[in-house]
Amino acid sequence: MKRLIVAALAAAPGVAGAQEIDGGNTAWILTSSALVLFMTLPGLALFYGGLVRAKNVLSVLMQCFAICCATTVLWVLFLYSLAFAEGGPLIGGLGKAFFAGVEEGTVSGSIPETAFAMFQLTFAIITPALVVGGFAERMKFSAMLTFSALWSILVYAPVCHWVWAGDGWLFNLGLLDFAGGTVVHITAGVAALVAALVLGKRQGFPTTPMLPHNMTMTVTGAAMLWVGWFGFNGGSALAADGNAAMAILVTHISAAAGATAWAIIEWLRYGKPSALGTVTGMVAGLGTITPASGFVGPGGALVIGLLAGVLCFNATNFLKRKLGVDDSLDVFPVHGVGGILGTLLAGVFASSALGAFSGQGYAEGMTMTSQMGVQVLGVLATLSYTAVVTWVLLKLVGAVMGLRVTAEEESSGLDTAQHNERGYDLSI
Amino acid sequence: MKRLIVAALAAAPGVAGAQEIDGGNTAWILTSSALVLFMTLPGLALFYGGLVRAKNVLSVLMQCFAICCATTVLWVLFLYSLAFAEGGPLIGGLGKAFFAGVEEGTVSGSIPETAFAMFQLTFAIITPALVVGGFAERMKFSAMLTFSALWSILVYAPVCHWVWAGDGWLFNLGLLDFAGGTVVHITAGVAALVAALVLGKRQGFPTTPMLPHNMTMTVTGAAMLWVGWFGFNGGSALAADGNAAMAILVTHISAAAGATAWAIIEWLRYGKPSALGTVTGMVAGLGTITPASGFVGPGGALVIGLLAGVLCFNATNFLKRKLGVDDSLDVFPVHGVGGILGTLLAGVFASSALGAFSGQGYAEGMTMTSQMGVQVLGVLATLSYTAVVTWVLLKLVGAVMGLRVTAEEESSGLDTAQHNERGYDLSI
Amino acid sequence: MKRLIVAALAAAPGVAGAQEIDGGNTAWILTSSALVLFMTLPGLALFYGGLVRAKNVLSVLMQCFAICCATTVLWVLFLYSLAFAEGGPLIGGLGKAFFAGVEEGTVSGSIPETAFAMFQLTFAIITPALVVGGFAERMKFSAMLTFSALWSILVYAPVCHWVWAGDGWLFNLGLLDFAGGTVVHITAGVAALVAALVLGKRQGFPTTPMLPHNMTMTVTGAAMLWVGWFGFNGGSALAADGNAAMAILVTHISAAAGATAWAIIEWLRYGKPSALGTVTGMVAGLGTITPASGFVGPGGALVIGLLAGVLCFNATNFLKRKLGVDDSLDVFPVHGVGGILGTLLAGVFASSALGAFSGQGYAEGMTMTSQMGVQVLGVLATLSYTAVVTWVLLKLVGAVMGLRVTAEEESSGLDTAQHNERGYDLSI
Amino acid sequence: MKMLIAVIKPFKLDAVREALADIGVQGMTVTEVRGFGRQKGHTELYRGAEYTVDLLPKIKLEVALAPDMVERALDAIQKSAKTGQIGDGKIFVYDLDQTVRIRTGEAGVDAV
Amino acid sequence: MKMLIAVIKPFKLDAVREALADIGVQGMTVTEVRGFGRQKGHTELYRGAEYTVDLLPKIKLEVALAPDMVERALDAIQKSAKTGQIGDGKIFVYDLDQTVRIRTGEAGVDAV
Amino acid sequence: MKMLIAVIKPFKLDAVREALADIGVQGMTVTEVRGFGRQKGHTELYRGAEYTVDLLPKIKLEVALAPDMVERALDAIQKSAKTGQIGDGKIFVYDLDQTVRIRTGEAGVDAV
Ligand SMILES: Nc1ncnc2c1ncn2[C@@H]1O[C@H](COP(=O)(O)OP(=O)(O)O)[C@@H](O)[C@H]1O
Ligand SMILES: Nc1ncnc2c1ncn2[C@@H]1O[C@H](COP(=O)(O)OP(=O)(O)O)[C@@H](O)[C@H]1O
Ligand SMILES: Nc1ncnc2c1ncn2[C@@H]1O[C@H](COP(=O)(O)OP(=O)(O)O)[C@@H](O)[C@H]1O
Repeated sequence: MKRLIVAALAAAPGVAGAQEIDGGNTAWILTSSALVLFMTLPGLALFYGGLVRAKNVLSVLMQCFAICCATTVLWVLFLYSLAFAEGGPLIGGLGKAFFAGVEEGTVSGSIPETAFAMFQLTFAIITPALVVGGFAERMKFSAMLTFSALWSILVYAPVCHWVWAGDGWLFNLGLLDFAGGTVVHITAGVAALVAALVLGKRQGFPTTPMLPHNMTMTVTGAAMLWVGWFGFNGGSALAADGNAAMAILVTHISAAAGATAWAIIEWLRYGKPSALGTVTGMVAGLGTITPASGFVGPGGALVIGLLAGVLCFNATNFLKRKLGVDDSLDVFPVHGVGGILGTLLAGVFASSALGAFSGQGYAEGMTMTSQMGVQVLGVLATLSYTAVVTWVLLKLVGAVMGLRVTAEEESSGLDTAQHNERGYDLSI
Repeated sequence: MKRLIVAALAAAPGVAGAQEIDGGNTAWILTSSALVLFMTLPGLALFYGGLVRAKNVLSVLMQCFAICCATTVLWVLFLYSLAFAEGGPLIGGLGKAFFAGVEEGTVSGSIPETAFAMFQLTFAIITPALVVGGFAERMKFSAMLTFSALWSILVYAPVCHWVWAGDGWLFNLGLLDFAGGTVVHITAGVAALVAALVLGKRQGFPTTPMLPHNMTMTVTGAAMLWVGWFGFNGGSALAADGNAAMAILVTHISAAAGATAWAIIEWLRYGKPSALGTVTGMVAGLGTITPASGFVGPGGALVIGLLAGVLCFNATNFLKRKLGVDDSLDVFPVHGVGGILGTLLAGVFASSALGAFSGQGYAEGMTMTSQMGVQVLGVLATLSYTAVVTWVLLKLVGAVMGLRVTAEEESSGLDTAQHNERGYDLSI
Repeated sequence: MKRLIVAALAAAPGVAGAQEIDGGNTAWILTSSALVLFMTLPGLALFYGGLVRAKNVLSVLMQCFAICCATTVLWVLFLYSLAFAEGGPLIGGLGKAFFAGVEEGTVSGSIPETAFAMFQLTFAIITPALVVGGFAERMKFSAMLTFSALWSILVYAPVCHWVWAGDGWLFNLGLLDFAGGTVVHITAGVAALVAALVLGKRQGFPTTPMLPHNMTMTVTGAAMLWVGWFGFNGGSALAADGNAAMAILVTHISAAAGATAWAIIEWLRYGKPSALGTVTGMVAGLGTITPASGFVGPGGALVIGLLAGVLCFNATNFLKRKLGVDDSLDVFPVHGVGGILGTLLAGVFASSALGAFSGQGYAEGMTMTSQMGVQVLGVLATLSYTAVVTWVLLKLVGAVMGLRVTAEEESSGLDTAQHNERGYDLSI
Repeated sequence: MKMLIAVIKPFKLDAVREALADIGVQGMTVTEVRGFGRQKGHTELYRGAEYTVDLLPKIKLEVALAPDMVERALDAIQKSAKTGQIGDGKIFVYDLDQTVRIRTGEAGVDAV
Repeated sequence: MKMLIAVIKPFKLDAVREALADIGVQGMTVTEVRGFGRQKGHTELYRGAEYTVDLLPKIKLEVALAPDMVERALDAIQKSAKTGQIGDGKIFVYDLDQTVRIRTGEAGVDAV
Repeated sequence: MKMLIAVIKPFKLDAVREALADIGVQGMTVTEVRGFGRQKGHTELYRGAEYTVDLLPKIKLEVALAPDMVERALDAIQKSAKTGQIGDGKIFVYDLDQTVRIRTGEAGVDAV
């Protein structure tokens, strides 16, 4: 999120007569909203759906859809207000509950506040949807929905307020998080890890291979994520300007670098690069550049992407193969680790003193050291808050309604067990 | 469609020297055109394609593609002119046939007239494509194409002129139809119903289950429809402004509410919510908000979406299970009923006197009562005109070339029978 | 590419204080960049992927992905500079290597130079990705990657500079190539043909039928190409104006006309139109209108599209059935022939003296005859340069690492042989 | 015990299943197969080239039953699967040595 | 030589394969089939209508072996495929006339 | 009547079909199966973990024929399906009790 613009908007959206809607900026943010929605539906849904076994594919698509719908309803009721209305440093107030006072003509920065609210809603949707990868193939739909709704309220909204609202404490400390390294990727990654631990492994993990049932679906979803990310990071400039354009360029570079790094490692280690490795490295590159995207330059992006590929590859193997944690679709090692790495590197590559690797420079009064302090603090705060609240929520929901499907349902597949449907019937 | 802008444009596009092209608005309408084309191809094609049996999947994709191509050629020849050139209250003239007088520099409102014509063309494409769902799995390709072309000329163009041209009679009565409740959804829904009745049931209906062959395809298509609808309703503001942003926000809310309502009903009634139910409710929510999207607020959208889910669910069951009408993919109960409901509710929730459920208010001189009168009239006129002309057209085309494939072709599938192709060959 | 704007930008991007970023134009070019990336990933990848046999589907997706990543990294290093920095008439200099001097605030025409660089990068990606169709189902991944990277440097960058850089020789001769008839389609088509010849036929060609394994995937990809092409041709106006809108309108018309022509030929000749024929005709229509899209009108577009369908149909049959050349996915007859046809027809239908078939007129001092001379020269130069360099590159790469997989690998499929993966596992 | 294999047209599956159920057959196993025989394949079109595809989709049923049921089963399948057009399919019968129900270990007639 | 056909629950495939390998079976052929028997199908939901789907996914194994292996193989399959719930499947055994390994032309016991 | 089952490599299907047609076989039924035998499976890569996939795609042919055709058919299949590499497949032959053509009710040799 562009800092000044957020500040302006947090202060008094739609009040000052001086503020006017800019058509170019509005066009871009509306487009970006469509792009970010596209990332979740169908992008992420397909990316995740292809990775599970055929008997569970619809359960994953359904989870992404249901989260989108539930978050939207909550957003209208009070979630937008908790995230962005004036409140305290920890959470917003209820002044904008049910979109009170947000009219067609209300301006936020240089765009309609409805455009801002819509754009932000797409972020609030994708974050819990990312978590789905942690508990895929074994969680009850009812528990999933209850958990995700509560999590949006108790994790997403506060952290979002900390970082992007004008009165958020991390915002005011000057945390650099352009498009959601902390707000989106660390929260989602940590929540997925906690969910994987609380729910336990899938039947047969890790001895039975659980290979993707449809890699063409996964690659398609990955491509959609790449395209949609132009709106995610580019839209976070909240304007159609040089900042947005540079954010998109560095985003694209980091995606390519992340994919390249992962593929090369596989090539060296196994003799062959895989499509899944390539697209996973790409997602790692995208997640990692996210917090940095508005602050760094092309050189920095190249380094960030390469590091993302290398680190996330190793984190995936360590977590899944060494520790044996069944974070089904590797959300933590890709998004969590990527989010942490990116938030820290934003503090480095924002510097304007790195020659060809320079970024846009620090805010007045900030140095690399002071900035890094803030970045570390932001990472730790997000990480620990998310871990604790997620754990409590899962225990609670588990106590009330149980988290897992029965063993019989798990082996026959969630699609028929939870939704009375099958993904494919190509026989007739 | 924004009323004033249409008025302006219908009056004298490109003439007044005062009119200037606005870059932001143009960027948004070009983007919206891409989004609405995306709704048909691949969106609707996949949504429908997944719902039929594997042996007919290509026939559905092909029908959507062919309709897109044929409508485009007709649009250039004279369809655009019939819909939007100056003419009478019932139909446009031929002044713009072959795009006469429409140059790069011609302005319509604040955008190039070519942008307006392109945007509107995408609506003219999706409307007959929606009808495909009514006669899927049994209609001859040649008959389908002939019927669709004639229908575009004799149903779509006139109704479009009535509602959106400056000299259209419903336009001048002040009908509120922002993005096509009457023009798109009622015409398509009614035509599909009439087609289902005239063509008769598919072999085996209703005893043989005809389950979707690829629900992942249907869910993907549904997601694309959702994203594309941002352009459908948001683009209908013909500008990148607060009206467009609010239209998108309410569109999104209604989609989520419709999905939620349908899923909850299934959950209560069958113990499980299904992915197909969820996405069908979403499409119902989208279709229903369409006419209202530029006039209502978030509160109204929530109510409209919920009602859409409930009503369309019951309409589907009533039509298919009670009446036994084989509208193959439920076009009438979803789009027809949704279009009627939305056109009526636009008249209600446009009111600025409903507190948290208020909309943008009526035009000067209009009250809820007078507005509802116009809305009812618009619905009835569209519905009855479409029903009659569609019926006559089908009887005519049927007499000339026959409407249905042979029983043998129907049982072996339309893909090989009509196109010498198969959807899938995963064996090698 | 709009000529004046390119001229301006080539002259001195970001220098003149008079140049200012226009929000509407920037919004549109960022959107267009997303659309063109979407054309390659997932568009082209799916279009091509569906056409090969199931055992090779991932290899095709992987090739598109890998080319995207490698080109991006090269673009940052020096490819952008070679293509667009000031240099000579044949190639750009290294002044912008590693994006030296390209900052957030640098302006190019009326948009940030980063936006221009990003937009152009998407063209540099799709061009070598198109070539994949020529050697699909038999080329080694390592050889493919090496070849594609070298080809981007030695073919794409120079030809791009010739045609679109302010000091390029064809640019200065006044070649009309709005969005890449020569730069994209002729280079890709010729390279695919040369690759098909150098690599030789697939095992079993032409006796064994090698039918598409998933036509729904191909149709989906085709639809995405259509939508994305709005950004390809529309974005090449580098502004959100009447030129962009008209470019999109004529693009759309030509696509529809190309599809119609191909389908009608099949209908007449085989008694049935096929989905694959229809979408192939559509791609032919799109490729052919590309160089002409900013210069012609709707009437010209209709003719161009129809001719594209007819000519590319016959070229496909001639090359594959008569000559027996195994250009696996018919890249040359569709893109090569289409690119040549379109570049020539741009010289015709740009004329403002063709009545209803008129275009935007020639540059000052140009007549149809003089313009056609330039067009023919542009075609011949691109064609022969590409053919020679591609041939040398393939021979070189072949000598160093071998071009083809082993016969055993070819028969078991490239997915397991080259990537240790399979496309589908629908069994569990 | 006897095993009966029937290769039929796909859209006849429901009819055959019902006909067998009517005579008391309680179990069967169904496989999607492709058949090659007298029935002509269909033509497929691929960018202007025509190919003949000889292998047509068929359904294979495997039904284990007591020897005294075989005649009735043959009859039921023939009646329900017949369209009179080429490609209706074949029935093959062979001898089973042993039959076991995994769940209970029952063997022979009790197992089917 | 004998041929043994086992229809089992899909998720038991790995277990059965291991059990057979343990007793020395070196080859088998696996087909995805759908089974109809006592096991109730599941319900599918389609826009507010419920359908019962009777045909359930099963795995069919075909194993050719020497006659003296049959008892052990039956035993191994029964143990490894059994869940005790309806739908566990069936095993059928029949006589083979001939067995040939294509690669070498070996016949009989040497061929499997 | 005899039934002949051949499990072969997928890309050999066309060759085998032609070889059988050449000796006068007019019908057969084809199933996609997966085979497990001496042939090593391939490795699959999944985000940095390697798995061995033992079940390899094979094609199963079922051909019913008159007893006097069996030798020639065995021969034809062996010749056309052989690559000499592990995994070429197997042929099994067994006795049929009865054979019926559904369309006509013909039985025995006339039915195939
Ligand atoms: N000799 C055979 N062995 C195995 N299956 C056969 C044989 N002949 C025919 N079939 C199966 O029966 C199906 C129908 O046979 P076909 O000759 O087309 O029709 P019909 O039996 O009505 O003359 C074929 O598609 C094939 O699956
Ligand atoms: N008579 C039969 N012939 C062939 N296959 C059968 C027969 N009966 C059962 N099967 C197969 O065995 C599977 C399990 O049978 P089922 O009756 O459901 O369970 P159980 O054997 O445990 O009582 C079925 O799904 C079917 O594939
Ligand atoms: N005992 C068996 N029973 C059934 N099918 C078998 C048996 N042994 C091998 N097969 C089938 O034959 C195929 C080839 O066998 P394999 O041992 O790999 O090669 P080869 O026969 O050339 O030594 C296997 O993939 C499997 O489908």
